[in-house]
Amino acid sequence: MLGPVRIQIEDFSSDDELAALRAGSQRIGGIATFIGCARDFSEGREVSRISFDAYGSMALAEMNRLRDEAIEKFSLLDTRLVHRVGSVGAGEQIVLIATGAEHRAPALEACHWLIDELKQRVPIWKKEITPQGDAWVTPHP
Amino acid sequence: MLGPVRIQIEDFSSDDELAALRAGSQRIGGIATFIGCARDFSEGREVSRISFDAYGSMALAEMNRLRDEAIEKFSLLDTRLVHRVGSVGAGEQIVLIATGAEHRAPALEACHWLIDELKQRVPIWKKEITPQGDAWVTPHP
Amino acid sequence: MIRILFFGPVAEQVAVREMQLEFHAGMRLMDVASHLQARYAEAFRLVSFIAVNSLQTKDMQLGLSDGDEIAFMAKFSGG
Amino acid sequence: MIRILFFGPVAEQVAVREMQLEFHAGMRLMDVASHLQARYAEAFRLVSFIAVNSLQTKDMQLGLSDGDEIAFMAKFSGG
Repeated sequence: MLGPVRIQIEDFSSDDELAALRAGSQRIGGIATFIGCARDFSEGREVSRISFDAYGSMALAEMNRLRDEAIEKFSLLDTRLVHRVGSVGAGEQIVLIATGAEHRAPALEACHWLIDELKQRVPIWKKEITPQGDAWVTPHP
Repeated sequence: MLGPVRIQIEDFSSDDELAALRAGSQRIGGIATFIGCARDFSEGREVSRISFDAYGSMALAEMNRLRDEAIEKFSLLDTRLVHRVGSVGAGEQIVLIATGAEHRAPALEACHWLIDELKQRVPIWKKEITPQGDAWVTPHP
Repeated sequence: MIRILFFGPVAEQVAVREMQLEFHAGMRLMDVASHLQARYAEAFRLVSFIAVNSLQTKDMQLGLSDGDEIAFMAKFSGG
Repeated sequence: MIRILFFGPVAEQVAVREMQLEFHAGMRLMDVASHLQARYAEAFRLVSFIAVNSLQTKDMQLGLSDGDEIAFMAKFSGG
């Protein structure tokens, strides 16, 4: 069984992540997921691939802290966070957040909170590969 | 390819629904899903199964209206709604909402809005099967 | 004919999912509702919503047409 | 030894992902930062966050220990 917090090169399966989440508890009434995908277009430029670099040990530690905080803050039954690194083609999946709670509102709110916090706090950087050249992405404030 | 709005007896696969959603557009940057599951416990009673009855034609029409409204209201690139009927065991999946948008906030907000509206507007009724007997669920206001 | 539909908890009380009533000119939704309510008082205590031809309505004065389909429904509890 | 790490856009500018600096007693974070900033001015214009042993810090007076790992990082853009 794959762990609940992972950084990996390979793609992931929502069905596998949801099965792992549901295996933990039959009290789960609502599961929310967020999946970030590589768009083929960004700020007016065509994007063919996105390449990710991570400070792996710190990123994993921060994702585990996020998991603990979310479980506490939203009374989740469980949550899973998976982020890919390496090269991801346009249209492919980048990141998955899955949250399970007794009721729907905390699951959905926790999912939103987690992806917002992940973008702020987890040391991962993306570079867009375009036909006009490559460029590291500078996040908007 | 399965349609984007369905009422069915069989279980569904998140991977299949997400693949169908992503096949529609490589502009999708964020996908949110909500999955409602049958809890094994409800208001102090053990629940072994949940049985669903639907006014099929009206429920489908209403789910299609919800889809159109959500696409318009949240500028979604696509959205899918699947609800099971018949008998669903504890821990099993009941309903799936999946929303795809250019950015994460509208996808997540649309997903939350859709499941709230579905519960209000779609003519489906659930009966909890417990060791102490069966009972139709009366929704809280 | 007017086709009457029941689902879920209402169907369980009425003990039937579907029935037909003879249509007559000038028939309104309230005529059908009060006729059925008198016969199935217990079931109608559960009714919160009415749909005519799959569209919800609260207009009890609504004029009916031959072939209309009317559903008397309890509060929804799907999802 | 102090281990220095660079990632993403900063690593691309420095043209190296990792380097080592000799540790000396009383060494503080600002000593390392200003030493590197002088050599890699271009890269350090991108630096927004510093982590010592995987924990973010803004305390430039922080005393270092032999074996510490310091990352000079651009704004995160994952997710």
